[in-house]
Amino acid sequence: MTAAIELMDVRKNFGLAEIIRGVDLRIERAERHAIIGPNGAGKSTLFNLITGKYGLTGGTIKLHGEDVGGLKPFEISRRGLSRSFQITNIFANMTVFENLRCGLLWSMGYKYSFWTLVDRQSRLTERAEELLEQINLGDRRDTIAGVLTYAEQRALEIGITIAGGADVIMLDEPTAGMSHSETAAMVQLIRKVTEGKTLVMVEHDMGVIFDVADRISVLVYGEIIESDTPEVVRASAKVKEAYLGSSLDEADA
Amino acid sequence: MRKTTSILFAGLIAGVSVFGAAQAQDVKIAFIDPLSGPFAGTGTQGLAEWRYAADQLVNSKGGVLGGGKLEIVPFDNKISAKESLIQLQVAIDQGIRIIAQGNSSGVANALTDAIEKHNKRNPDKHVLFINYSAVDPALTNDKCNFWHFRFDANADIKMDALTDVMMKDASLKKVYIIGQDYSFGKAVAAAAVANISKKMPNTTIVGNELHPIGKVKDFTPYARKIMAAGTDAVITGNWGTDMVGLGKAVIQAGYKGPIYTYYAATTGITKTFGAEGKDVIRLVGEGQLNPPVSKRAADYVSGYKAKHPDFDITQPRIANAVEMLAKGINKAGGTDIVKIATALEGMQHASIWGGNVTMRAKDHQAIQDIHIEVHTNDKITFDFDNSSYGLYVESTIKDAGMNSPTSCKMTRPS
Amino acid sequence: MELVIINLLDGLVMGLLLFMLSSGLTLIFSMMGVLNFAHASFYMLGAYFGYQISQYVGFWPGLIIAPVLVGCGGALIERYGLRRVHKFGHVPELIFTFGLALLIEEVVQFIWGKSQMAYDEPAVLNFALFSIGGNEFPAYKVFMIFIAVGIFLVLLYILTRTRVGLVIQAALSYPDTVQNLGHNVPLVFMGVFGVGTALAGLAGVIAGPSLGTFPGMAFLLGSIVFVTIVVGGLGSLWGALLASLLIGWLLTFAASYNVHMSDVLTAIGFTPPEDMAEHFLRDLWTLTMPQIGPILPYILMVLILIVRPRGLMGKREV
Amino acid sequence: MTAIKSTDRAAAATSGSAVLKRFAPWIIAALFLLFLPVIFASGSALTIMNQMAITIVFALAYNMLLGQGGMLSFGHAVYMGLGGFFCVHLMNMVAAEEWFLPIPLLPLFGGIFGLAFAMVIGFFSTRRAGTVFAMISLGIGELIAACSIIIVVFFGGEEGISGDRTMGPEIFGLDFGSQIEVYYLTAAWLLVSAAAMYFYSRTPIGRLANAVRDNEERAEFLGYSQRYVRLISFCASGFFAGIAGGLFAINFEILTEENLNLVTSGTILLITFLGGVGFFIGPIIGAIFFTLLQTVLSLYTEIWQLYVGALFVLTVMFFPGGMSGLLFMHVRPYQLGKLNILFLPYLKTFLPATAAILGGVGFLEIAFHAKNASVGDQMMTLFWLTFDSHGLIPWLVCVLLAIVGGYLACRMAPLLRDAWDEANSLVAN
Repeated sequence: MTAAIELMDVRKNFGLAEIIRGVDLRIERAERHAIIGPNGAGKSTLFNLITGKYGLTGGTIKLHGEDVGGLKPFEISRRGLSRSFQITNIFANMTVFENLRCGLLWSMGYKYSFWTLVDRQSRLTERAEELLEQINLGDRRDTIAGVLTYAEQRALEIGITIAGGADVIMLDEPTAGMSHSETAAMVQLIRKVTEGKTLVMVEHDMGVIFDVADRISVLVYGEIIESDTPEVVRASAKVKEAYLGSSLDEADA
Repeated sequence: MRKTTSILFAGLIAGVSVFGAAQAQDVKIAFIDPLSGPFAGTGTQGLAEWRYAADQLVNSKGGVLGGGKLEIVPFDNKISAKESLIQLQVAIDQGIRIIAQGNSSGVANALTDAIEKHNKRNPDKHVLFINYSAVDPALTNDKCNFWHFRFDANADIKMDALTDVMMKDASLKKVYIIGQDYSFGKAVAAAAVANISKKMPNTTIVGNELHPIGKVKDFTPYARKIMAAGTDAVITGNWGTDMVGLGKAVIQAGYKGPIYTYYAATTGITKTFGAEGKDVIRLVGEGQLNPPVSKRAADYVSGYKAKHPDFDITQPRIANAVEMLAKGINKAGGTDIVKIATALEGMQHASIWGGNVTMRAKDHQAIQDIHIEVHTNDKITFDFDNSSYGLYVESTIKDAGMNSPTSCKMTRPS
Repeated sequence: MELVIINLLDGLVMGLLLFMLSSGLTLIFSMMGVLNFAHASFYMLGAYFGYQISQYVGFWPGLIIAPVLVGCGGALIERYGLRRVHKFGHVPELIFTFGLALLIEEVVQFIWGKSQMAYDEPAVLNFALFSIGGNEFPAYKVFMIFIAVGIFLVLLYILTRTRVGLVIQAALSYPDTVQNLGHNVPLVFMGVFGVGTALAGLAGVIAGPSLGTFPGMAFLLGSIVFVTIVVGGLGSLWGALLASLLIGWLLTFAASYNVHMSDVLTAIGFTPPEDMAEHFLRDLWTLTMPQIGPILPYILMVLILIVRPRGLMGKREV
Repeated sequence: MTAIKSTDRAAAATSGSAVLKRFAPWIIAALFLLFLPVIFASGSALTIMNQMAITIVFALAYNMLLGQGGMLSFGHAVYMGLGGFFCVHLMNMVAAEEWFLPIPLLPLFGGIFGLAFAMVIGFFSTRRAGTVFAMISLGIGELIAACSIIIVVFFGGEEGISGDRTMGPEIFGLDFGSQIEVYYLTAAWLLVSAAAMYFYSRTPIGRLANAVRDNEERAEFLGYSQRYVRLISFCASGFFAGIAGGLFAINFEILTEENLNLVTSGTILLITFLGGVGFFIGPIIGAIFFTLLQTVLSLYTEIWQLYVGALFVLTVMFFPGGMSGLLFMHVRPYQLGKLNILFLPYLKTFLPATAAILGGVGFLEIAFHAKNASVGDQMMTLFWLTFDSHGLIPWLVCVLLAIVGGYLACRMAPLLRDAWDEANSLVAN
């Protein structure tokens, strides 16, 4: 069986600076995988490489066994990979409902159609309404997304990400900046909407990681120094040494 | 310009002419020219001259049709063909049947075309087009029609007159022709080439080129070429800032010979050239201001200057147009446009600026005296731009272009 | 040969004049992300202020006073206009400066009228300094060269040797991080805008007498200045200089040499059509270089944007 | 978007009343256009209404770029102009009987030509949005405008190309010689184009244009190429601009360089922005307002362009939503039933503000008159008052009005702001 995502010797330089220095990583289908690492380790860069935002300097990236290196984000997206952003990235001047509907359009086969009226597509509307309920924003349906609260925007961000029905979901710090209770609600939401899908997430909150992840990869200075189950990672001396061991201890506390 | 009642709304709401019937014997003339935007300077001066001419030459002398007044109604066309056509429609709605326009041959072309179509489609509302300034030869050649009358000499006639004078000067061995890249600039160049090769066998044309209109930032490179060619005389149809830019660049490059021009005076140009342009800038045109031809002419100009100290008589032909139009109206005995037009055809008129004006019947082109004038501050009675510099007549071609050919095949209403 | 030398000099004058405008514009654009559509309008204001001042106290005081006035005006507009629009995004900012350009032109026409102003070179410099092959080179143009070069040196000094220059440099390279520099960023913005517009004003004062002072002067030069900074590349003073000179020479040489399209077409193997007067390509066949000279920079810009969007020496994309 | 939200929910509903509700605005618009000439029957009124209709089509097309797609173009006149030029040539071919084409269909061909040209240009210009797009559009605009003078064969040089619409084959006895026939033709095209553009905005690609405008990066991660989305919007906009050009050709029977140049491109930006880019109806309001301004205000004052410029700058600064934005700001207070709260503060602020504006306008007018009037003609008429523009009193009155009015308006502004906040809050008072 092919892996959901497979990275082989992936490299990325910005000018002379090597940010990603030969990453190998295999994420199985339906696995929940977390990537952790200190600030500046290259987590977001790795995300941007996988999703096509940046071009590769070297190496191969496979999605469901198919080489996606050098493809544009929209091409990768069409192959069943969807992502969220660290900084909220929604359509700020459109309503919540429309945000979700935009997320649905491609997967429901509308493509660049200019001959169908969106309002008259009952299937589309139904799906969008379902999503709306799923992310608990039913009562904010017609609110302009830009005026939502932060937590609501983060939920919408997740909603847009899963709308297309992609089977690989990549979340970039989904709980960043949230309060304790908001984080708990978000974790629950993530569990619910990624049921049966491959999940890759970057996260700082160790509680969330150990709660959600099946496996964890530790990225330090552009290299993966450990990739295993939470228990193994937690026990790894290598990780403790290279990574801020203290934060792992904190998670224990 | 300002009106107390909104003409437009009156027109919109009533849907009929409200003004036409007000005073039957008064005759309104719609003045359609730029009154706002970059060319408003020329337009507002033209309007003032029209009004002054109508008051001085017609209204204060008994008017038309037994006491009626000529009234000039301004319409701002923003020098746009589209706006001109809209304003034409507004004017027609107000019952105005005589249109005066002059600035830009492009607008004149659009108007003459639209008026011909209008007159064909609306035989009950004929409109007359008094073109007092647009000199594109096509207007009285291929594009001529019965409703259009031109009171300025066209570009070909002016060039004919200019070369008549130039041929007498044997020192002009090398002539450089430069102009704006559009119909008028091309017409000037073509006429210059034709006339020089015919009349001046010992003169070579060392340069003949066009530059984009209103887009040249610095004319120095052109001036360099003119100097490098050892030019004895420059001929240009440039106007506005293109004229000033070219003239100043050529003079600063060390050029001392004559620059023969069509439009190098007034609206700031004379003042900008000032001493630099003295005895260099020469202009071919109608209407003699210096020396004044008669007391009548002198009084006319001083009266105007007293009323508008910042303006000049920029377009002397307006006086001819107004006087001849009044004559035509009186001869027609009413405002029937066909009759007025017929009366204007072939009309002879003793101009206030001296000489005779003949409205040639076959193409509706006014034939008049054309002068070659020099930019100077010697012996100037009436300066321009209050700069003490003005134009002094050096030589005159009587009835210039009387026998000039025309390709006009006019169809007259039966 | 003589013509080539004098054209090089003329092109240099034009290029340096463009540089005085584009240097300020590129600083503003790279730091604030706003392409100041009204930049050439400040140049026009400089010329009119210079003219007005010269009517009372002569040319030389105007050389100092007018740019200062323009710079103050620019700073005020940044403070009370642009900053207000800034929060709506870059497109509204661009629209704002576009509206500003319209408004300034109208205001100038309202105050000074529509005719050309008789703004002349100072008498001291109104003579021919030397002549090459019968072509005279006015002293005033040499003066223009000196001023422009002086400005360039001063700018270079400020940017590379002073503290505020380093802040600006940092902001040019990393516009997103400028907020974190711990400086009073709004004040720096206001200052850069003020200095940029003052430079444009100075360009106006010295170009007004030689290129003409009239309401259309901003429009005439404005779009060429945008072309210059796009071609030169963002955030690069050297790029602005290079592009300015390039375009100055391009304009000059295109106007100077009557290359006929018919010669070019014949040279590459086409035969001229016999019915030239009626042929549908007649306009192409009769084309000459001076006819298209002034639009060459636009062609250059479009090509640059397609091929190399960061410009000749730009550090990052537009 | 808020304006048309009511139709969102109509998706599922198919009852008769819902259908009627959806089409009601269009039916009303059609009836309105049908009966307009009954009230305004004069030739000039028809000409001005035609001009408005053409401007509306063009402004709506422009807003497909600016408002819906977030693309600022400084050269959109090119697509309308080229469509128009093409139509005039077609018209002349029809007149010469080289072609058979009913004149009413002409704008369609203008649209197709606009579309074709937009495809060529859009191919490279829509790669990026923002400033790059704006600069390329400016460059292309300058190029085409300059070419129009040089390429005389197609553009006719400075005097342009003219045609005669009455030379086509007669359809149902119509030869379009009279203005009223042209009006109904233009109105029909206006209705069809406006409806088509509205429905376009409700299609997947129309919604995605909004998405790409708001956040091009995000749209890419939803499977859409931002470039294609922009390209399609751009082509659609070029198509409708071309239709406007075809209508222009039929109406004015002449196209000149003016139809292509930057002034026209800038004007359409101004019109669209004044009307408001956020709402479908914005450009329509803008086009009507500006055409009236241009034809009526220019009758009263020579410095109307100064006022337009000032109005535009003030709009960008204070009301970036334009007139329609201002209008729709009141929808929420209206829905909350709190519009009445605003009435008194509005009155208190706007009265002195109006006085201040009148004072300012008066000042400018008097200054202009004093500077430009001929000697001996010192009397001027302003706001139905006739006075001596060289006298001190009118100046004083204006300055006083401006200062006192401005001061009072500023004092009252916080009041208005509070009332506004209250009117928009959900909490009952």
